[in-house]
Amino acid sequence: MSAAATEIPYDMEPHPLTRMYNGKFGIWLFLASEIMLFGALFSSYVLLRVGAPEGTWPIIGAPTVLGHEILNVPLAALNTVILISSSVTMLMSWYYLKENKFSRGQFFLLMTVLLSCGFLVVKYFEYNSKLHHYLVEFDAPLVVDGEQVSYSRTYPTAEGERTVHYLHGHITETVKDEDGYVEYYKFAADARKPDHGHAHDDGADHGDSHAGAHPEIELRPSDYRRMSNWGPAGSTFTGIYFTLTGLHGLHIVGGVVVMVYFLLTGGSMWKKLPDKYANRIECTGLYWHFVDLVWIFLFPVLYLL
Amino acid sequence: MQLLGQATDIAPYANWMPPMLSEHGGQIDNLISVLHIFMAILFVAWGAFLTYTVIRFRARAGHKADYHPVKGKASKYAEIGIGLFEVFLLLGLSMPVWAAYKNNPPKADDRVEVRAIGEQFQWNFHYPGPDGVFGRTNAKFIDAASNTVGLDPDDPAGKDDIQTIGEMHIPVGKPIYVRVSSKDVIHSFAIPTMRVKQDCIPGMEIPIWFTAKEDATTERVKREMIQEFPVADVDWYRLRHHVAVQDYQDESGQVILKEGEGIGLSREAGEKKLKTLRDVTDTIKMQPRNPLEIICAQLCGNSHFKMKAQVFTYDAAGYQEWMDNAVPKEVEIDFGGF
Amino acid sequence: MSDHSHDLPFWKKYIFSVDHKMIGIQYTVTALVFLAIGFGMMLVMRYQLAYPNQPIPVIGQFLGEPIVAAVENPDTGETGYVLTGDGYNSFGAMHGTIMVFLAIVPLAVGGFGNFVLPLQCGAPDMAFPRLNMASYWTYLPGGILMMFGFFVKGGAANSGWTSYPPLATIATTGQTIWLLGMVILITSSLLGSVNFIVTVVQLRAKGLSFFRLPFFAWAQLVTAFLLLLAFPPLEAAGVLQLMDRVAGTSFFDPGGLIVSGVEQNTAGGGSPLLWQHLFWFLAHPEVYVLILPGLGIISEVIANNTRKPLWGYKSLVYSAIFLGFMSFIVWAHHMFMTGMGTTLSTFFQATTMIISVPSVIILTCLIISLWGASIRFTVPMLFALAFLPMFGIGGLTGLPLGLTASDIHLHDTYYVIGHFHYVVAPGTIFAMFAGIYYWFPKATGRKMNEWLGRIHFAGSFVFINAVFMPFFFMGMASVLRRQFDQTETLHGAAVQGLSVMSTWGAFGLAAFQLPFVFNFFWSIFAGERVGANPWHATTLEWSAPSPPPHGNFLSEPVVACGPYEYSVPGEAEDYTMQSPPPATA
Amino acid sequence: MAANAEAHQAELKKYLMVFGALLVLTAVTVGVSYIPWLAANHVLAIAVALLVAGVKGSLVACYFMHLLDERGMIFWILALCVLFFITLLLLPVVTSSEVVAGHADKLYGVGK
Ligand code: HEA
Ligand code: HEA
Ligand code: CUA
Ligand SMILES: [Cu+2]
Repeated sequence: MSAAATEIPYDMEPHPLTRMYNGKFGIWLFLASEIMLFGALFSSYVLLRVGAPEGTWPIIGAPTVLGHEILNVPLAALNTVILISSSVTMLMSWYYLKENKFSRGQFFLLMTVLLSCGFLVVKYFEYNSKLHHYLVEFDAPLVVDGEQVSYSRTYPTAEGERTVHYLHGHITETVKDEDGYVEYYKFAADARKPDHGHAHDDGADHGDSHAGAHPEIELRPSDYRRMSNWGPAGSTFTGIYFTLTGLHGLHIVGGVVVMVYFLLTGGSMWKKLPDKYANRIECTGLYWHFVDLVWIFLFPVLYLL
Repeated sequence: MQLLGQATDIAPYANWMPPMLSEHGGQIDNLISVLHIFMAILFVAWGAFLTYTVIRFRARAGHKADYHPVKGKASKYAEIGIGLFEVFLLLGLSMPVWAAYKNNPPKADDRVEVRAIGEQFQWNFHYPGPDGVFGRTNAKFIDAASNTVGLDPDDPAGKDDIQTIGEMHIPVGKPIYVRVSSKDVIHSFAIPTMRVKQDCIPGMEIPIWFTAKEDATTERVKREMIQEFPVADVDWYRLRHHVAVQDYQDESGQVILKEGEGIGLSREAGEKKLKTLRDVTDTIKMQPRNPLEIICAQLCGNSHFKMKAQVFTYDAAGYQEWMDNAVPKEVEIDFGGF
Repeated sequence: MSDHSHDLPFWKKYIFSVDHKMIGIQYTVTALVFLAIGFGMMLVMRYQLAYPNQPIPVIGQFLGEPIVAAVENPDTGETGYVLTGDGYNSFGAMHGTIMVFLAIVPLAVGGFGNFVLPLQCGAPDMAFPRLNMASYWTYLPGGILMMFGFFVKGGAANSGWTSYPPLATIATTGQTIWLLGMVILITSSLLGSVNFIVTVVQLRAKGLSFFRLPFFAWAQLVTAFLLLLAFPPLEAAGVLQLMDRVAGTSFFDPGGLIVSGVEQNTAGGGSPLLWQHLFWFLAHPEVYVLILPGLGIISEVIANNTRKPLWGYKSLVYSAIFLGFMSFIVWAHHMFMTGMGTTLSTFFQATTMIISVPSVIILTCLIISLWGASIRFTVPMLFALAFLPMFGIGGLTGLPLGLTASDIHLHDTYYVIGHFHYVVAPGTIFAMFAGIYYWFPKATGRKMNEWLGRIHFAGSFVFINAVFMPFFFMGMASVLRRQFDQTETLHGAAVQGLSVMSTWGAFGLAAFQLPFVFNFFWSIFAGERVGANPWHATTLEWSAPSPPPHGNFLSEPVVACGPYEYSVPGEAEDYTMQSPPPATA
Repeated sequence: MAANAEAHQAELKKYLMVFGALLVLTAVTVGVSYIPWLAANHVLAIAVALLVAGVKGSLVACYFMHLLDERGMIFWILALCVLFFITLLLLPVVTSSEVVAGHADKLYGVGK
């Protein structure tokens, strides 16, 4: 029985037609499908944005109350840098493995893992602050002690103009009645002015520093039309933001799991089949660069536009 | 282009299709007929060829397969022929019919406007009333019994607006402009006899239009659709949407089925009635309760199959009469403050 | 690596196997079980359709809430169980989903693709055997999860296999299970398709150039590309709908919906049509995923049983590629009635007509292949011959649906149901049967019983037409699909008789599957033993022993000729194998 | 092997240069979004942001993922993929263009 018949060809050396070994060709095909996955989501993003009712989507320069100005641009920029760096360390890892320097390769792999964990930590803080930030919509202006605390915006709609009244802030305390229903919220409103100009000059997400600019307001469920945090359900924008970044985050987590696996088991494989190990790192790297690439588009699309 | 003449008229189920009562529907039926003739020819030709080859080239002693492919351009010509015919179908029939129908909404001053609003599981209709202006609507005024479209009581334009549930009243011979929408999920507004179908997408109001044929008043259509059913072997469900056009009585003179009465909408009642009828007569003459049904063509929940409504078509005078009776009387609306 | 398949413990050999043949068989058997389940659901539904609101005999009592409701017969006092509207919708949605995603695709791609493809390429296994195993082991839990929907409150998904929101968004928990199941199944398909493409492209034996590949391999290659590139958008859509249901977003919800009089408190701003676009962007290519492997099988069987080369092999290949490509730009023909304007509808009906051309070419090539042949009427060939006109009917009736004007009348009626069942049931299912009868000897070393097979064929052929032919007439009479009880409308009641006929056809069809099921299991143990190449076929899989050992081939195959060299003049035998097996085998 | 080592050194240098370019471009994207007049011009802002992202993405694909060196089949597969990707991006156009075709408008005013 010839051994050649049972061994899978082009497992290590490239096929003349594609100039890739099986694994690399496979990972590229997988990335093609990922392009379609994120493509569909980007497309949905565009569609939702184009079709968004007037005033429910951020428009640069306009004094909007929802949208990108609620996202933290400096943090995201930091994350961009982190992710790009991790792409480079990933590349280095492969580079040194090819140079036959195993421990250096593993070192850079470890760096990649650490950077990606850094990315996830930053993301955690970002998500967390969104979930504690609230937007309240009223049918009429909210007046407390003779001073109007809500601010309004008027949008043209198909049926004429429509004015919406808003308030941003944090719930500091939830008071419930005996039956467990919410009686009222203590609400610390942000000192956001309706015409505060460009989106980023107040450092976006530092809501806490503004808290207390107004006295705490008591909000009863009957007072407002809709109250929602900036979580996915808050608006279509936060919804797509969480979906896109969440899915991207899952990709990061998946990548980290694989890299940790290689960190732990790489040694034994390296001893047996060093080339194969380098190939695996190359494939992981291709995936990782793709994840980086997706973020490169996500960042401006979600945070800056 | 009228290739084959009208495929169907009021005659029920010619070509299997329901009666065709709208101006534009003839062209649709026409296209369907042409297509099916084309398909039948193709299928029969191919089928005959297939059968012939299979018999002629069956394996048998002394017969061997020929390694060489058949030469000849017949298949190429056939394929090109099919292609050309498809081009003809597309450019010659389908596109013009669609474009003629969809690109020419009736002029605003010469149409009857209705809003049709789907809801699980009923059709709500909203007419602008004599003033021709739809009143403002808002979800917060919706009331399941008296105000299903959510008319704003403060809007004077809505004062004379007519609302109906499950009934659409239209004049014949005049373009009807229906603005379809939905309150909850996707429905589909379909009137088979008018060859009209349009999905109702929540969040959008989509217009469609059609004109009922001059002679397609409900009364006439019903009359044309009178059918004689053999009671011995007709099933209950064939009759459930029909009413008798004359009295049927047994020997003692007791009326078993009155004119205008149906055999019952439930299986039990229907089958019982049929049994008694069998003793009295061999056939019964019936006409549809209402031939012009609006049905919901998009899955919308567990009662999707029952989500239907009736269209009533009138001549001009009849329509006016309906309208006069339907306009809400002033006293009925409390404008509190006016 | 040496051949150590005999030392493998049971669970490694039969359960967590990495051998493509074992995985192929696992897929086949699992998919057949799902096929039977999907058919069983439809039998219950068909009973309700023929006899509305009558208690379901025998199995009604086992279905349970909310699928059935207990009713008492006033005359006899007996309790009967009738299908409920929700139960009907659950069964309908799950029938569609199971048939498409759990039965036919796994059978056609997972089963036949896995078993046959590496053999036909002369490869020892798939390119990534462990990924292959992972693909099966995501498919099975995905399928089980999907079925688990029946046990949650409110029953399984009941918004149609298309799951249009907002109906799907406001549906019961079963819909969430459906979405999770879909995401898992899609992942499984993606793993599979990557594997298939790499295998065909990189693992072909020496001398096996692309144009020496059997058409089946081509069909699988195109299919794999469709899966690879069309499935992700549905995955994206599934994620978005999951978010809508679980996280309260409103991607498919325009806002201001009033469900049962209660205003929904969502942010709004979404688009219900977005889902439809994403869904059909997948689902149109998906229908070619259903048919292409079938066409591949049919071509193999026809070439083998006509004893002559396929006519127009290259046109077949080019047509399949073109079909695959075009299938990405016709999706909106499922949405003509959503309010589309003239420009768009013109575009999509034109592409729809264009896409029918390659299908016509494929069918023409296959029919002309019969000319000058010496046709053996084996069981696989009977199914293959029946496939041709049946697919013809299904395909031709696609044309009135593809033209917008006629679609106004036919959309969402039983005409559509008739159209696609003719392509998938007497089409694809017949192709699957042909494939099972054809490759059974390769998998087991034994042949299935010929006479039982003929009975199975004859009964299925007659009854499957009895099931589906009435649908065209019902559709013309405007009987809508997804109707719990068609007699509720005037036009439906008028043609209820056809529905009864269809139901009895379905029961007849079910009865005639019994010889097949018996034959299948009986032949595994007691079928006639046959050699490596019982059909005197030419392609590479017949050069391996039956069943092929671990690693497939006894010596590395080297290919010297095209795939269908039958009746070559001057040869001793009427078939010339691509790579004759070693003389000692 | 000296030449080889040199080539490798050059490769490393190339990666680091691309890294630098990516950092600079990130700074550009963020910086540009703070320019008021540009920010006020919505279309231009989108164009600039996508252009920069496109350049960055190409850098990653071409150099990190070595797409420039891949002239094999995968190149064509990706081309196909990009074609379908573009089709996908046309979805919004397809959805919004005609369905509403000028005559249709919203059922209820936004936010009731
Ligand atoms: C395997 C599956 C499959 C295949 C191959 C096809 C093939 C085609 N389909 Fe079908 N289709 C479906 C599965 C399939 N479809 C499904 C599942 C649905 C419904 C989904 C849902 O709503 O739930 C659907 C719905 C559907 C619609 C939407 C209808 C509606 O909802 O209103 C349309 C409209 O254009 C359409 C068109 C076509 C066309 C033009 C083809 C063409 O490709 C067909 C081309 C083939 C031919 C033209 C045949 C050539 C014939 C001959 C040459 C004669 C041969 C004769 C003998 C041998 C005797 N299909
Ligand atoms: C591939 C897809 C596929 C297949 C094969 C089938 C097969 C069948 N379908 Fe299906 N059907 C759909 C896909 C499919 N269907 C879809 C997508 C819908 C739309 C759902 C929706 O509206 O959302 C639908 C809807 C649908 C309806 C309309 C319901 C409605 O609108 O309310 C009907 C009605 O009769 C029907 C009937 C049948 C029948 C009788 C079969 C028969 O042909 C089945 C025949 C089956 C066999 C012949 C199997 C035999 C094999 C075995 C028994 C296996 C043996 C087992 C072992 C050896 C282990 N189907
Ligand atoms: Cu409404 Cu179906
Ligand atoms: Cu389609």
